[in-house]
Amino acid sequence: MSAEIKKPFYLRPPWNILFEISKLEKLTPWNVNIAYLLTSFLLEMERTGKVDFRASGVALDSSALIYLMKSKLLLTLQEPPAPPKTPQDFVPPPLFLPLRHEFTSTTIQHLLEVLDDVLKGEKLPSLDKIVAQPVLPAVSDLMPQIDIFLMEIEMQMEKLYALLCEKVKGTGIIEFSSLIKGVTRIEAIRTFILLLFLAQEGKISLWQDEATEEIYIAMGKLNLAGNERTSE
Amino acid sequence: MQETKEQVNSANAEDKQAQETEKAQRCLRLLEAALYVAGRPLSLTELSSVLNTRSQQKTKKYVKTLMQEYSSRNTALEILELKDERYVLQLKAEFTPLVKKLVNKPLLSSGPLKTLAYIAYRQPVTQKRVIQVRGQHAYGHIKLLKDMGLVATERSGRSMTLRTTDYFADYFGLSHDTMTMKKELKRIFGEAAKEEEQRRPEP
Amino acid sequence: MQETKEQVNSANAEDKQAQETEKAQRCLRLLEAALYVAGRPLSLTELSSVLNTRSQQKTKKYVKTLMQEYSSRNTALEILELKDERYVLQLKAEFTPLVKKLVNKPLLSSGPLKTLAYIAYRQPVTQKRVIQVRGQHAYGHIKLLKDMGLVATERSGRSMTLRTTDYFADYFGLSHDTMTMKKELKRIFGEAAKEEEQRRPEP
Repeated sequence: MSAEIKKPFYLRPPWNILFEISKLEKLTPWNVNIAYLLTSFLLEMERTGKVDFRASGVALDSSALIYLMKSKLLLTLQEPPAPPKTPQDFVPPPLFLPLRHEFTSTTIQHLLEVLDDVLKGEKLPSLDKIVAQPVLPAVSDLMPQIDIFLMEIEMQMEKLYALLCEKVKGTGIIEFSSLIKGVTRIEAIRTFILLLFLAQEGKISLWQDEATEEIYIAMGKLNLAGNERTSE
Repeated sequence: MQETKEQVNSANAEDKQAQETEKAQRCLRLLEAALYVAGRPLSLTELSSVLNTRSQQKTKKYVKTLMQEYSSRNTALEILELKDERYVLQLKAEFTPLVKKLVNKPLLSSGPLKTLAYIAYRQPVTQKRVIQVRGQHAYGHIKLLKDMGLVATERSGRSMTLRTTDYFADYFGLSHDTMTMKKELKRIFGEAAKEEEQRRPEP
Repeated sequence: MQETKEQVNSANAEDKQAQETEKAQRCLRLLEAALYVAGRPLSLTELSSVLNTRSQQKTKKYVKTLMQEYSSRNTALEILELKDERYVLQLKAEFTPLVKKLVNKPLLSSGPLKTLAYIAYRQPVTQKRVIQVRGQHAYGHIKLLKDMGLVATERSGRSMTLRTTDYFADYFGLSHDTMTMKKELKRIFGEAAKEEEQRRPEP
């Protein structure tokens, strides 16, 4: 609908990294701060008010790919590089803005005007808002060289699964902390990633105690309907 | 000897009194600062926390003194006591129409305002429902509304429930009681909505 | 007869003076109300429009009186004169840390405020340099600061240069002239900055 062919904001740095496959393939994954990219991407989209599900999809897909690249490096036991040294310069203490009391112009009338809009939206699914934008690469282009990696993961998963079967014995449950006792940090991360893959295939179940932050691993699928297990 | 002692005592007493006065002045200024920047009614608990005291009695004494200070002075501002021992610094009503034109900053931009309106109208409402109706961006709106103290969340079982705060009610001049507030909102919203309903039947 | 006339005259004069005083008081209160609701610096033109007068000289006289009234009184608030004859009512800086928690408009958090301090201190400074020193998050900070009108970018060749705006200078009551402002900032940042400068001469 919109006739403007203006380059969308996400093709500008720093977000363009998520939308240019050639760049994505060349980069060192450790140099990408995905959390920052995605948060700022969403904020920017929110600010401009132009919601583009396709762009979000590609961003998400690229992020997943970068995570995968990071996981892959971890699984091959590559230590992440030390954080880059920031150049030395004096950064003064934060400048706190002087506090002023400000009246705002929003009245209850404004609130009611927009409420009218919202309640209309409550009834109508807002699917008609999606407008195709031809500026993005197709998602499937991003996914080539992954197969060998996945095969490697399969093998690692099998090993870990066998180890788990041996360790859980009668109880059927083991704590993550005891599973990784004595191993290096990188090995622990690697184990955790493999657990996620196993859980995704339904071979094990994971849940975390919010208070202690301990992660529990149970063999097989968890029957949540009865709630028996979660009450532990 | 006695004289000297008396002199010392008197000097001490003077010192002490000067210190007391200074402390009292500091408390008054702190309360004034708090009421000014908050721009909304503050409870005795909030005011006490600014004075770093647990004695609400003491806070009340100071805030009453401040109220008198303001009312005895020639000023465009006033401090009022509201229900439930809450206090507010505000512009005297007579001046509002004369300076209203200088106010041009909205409380919220239209997106977050819509989310706020929806929460107010449907409260208590689950966060999930708000996101469904308002879209993913509403996560950001909810955070902003919480940061601004307009909306509060409660965890009920696995879901999060949202409702508006007393600050919200104060800002828009609505009742603090949810049921009454919703009735007020519906009444004000009233005719326009009814007409709309009649024109466009529910699908 | 003569006596009566004198009495009348005197009564008239008193009346007139009382009227004058009342009018002056009214103007002072109007200016106070305007500065309070605006929460931003107001120009003499804006203030004059509130007083419904075309004489900026008169407005200036009143606003100066109001300033004196505030500075001679024991209060947490102050009225400052900024460049270009603009005036603002604000909380005295010493109270900021003590009541900040009561403010409902989300203030900039300390990350962006540090980035702002860095830009102000080193301006004009390239965006690249700011990112190097403050890290990747500074992209977001810069965006926020630009949105708020505190910082402006200029393209110089292939790189982006950042500097603070006049609005920034006003907000902090600093000079609009970059060199003078940097000196003022150094004073605000105090000893830490001074030591730093001695260790590391400007390139």
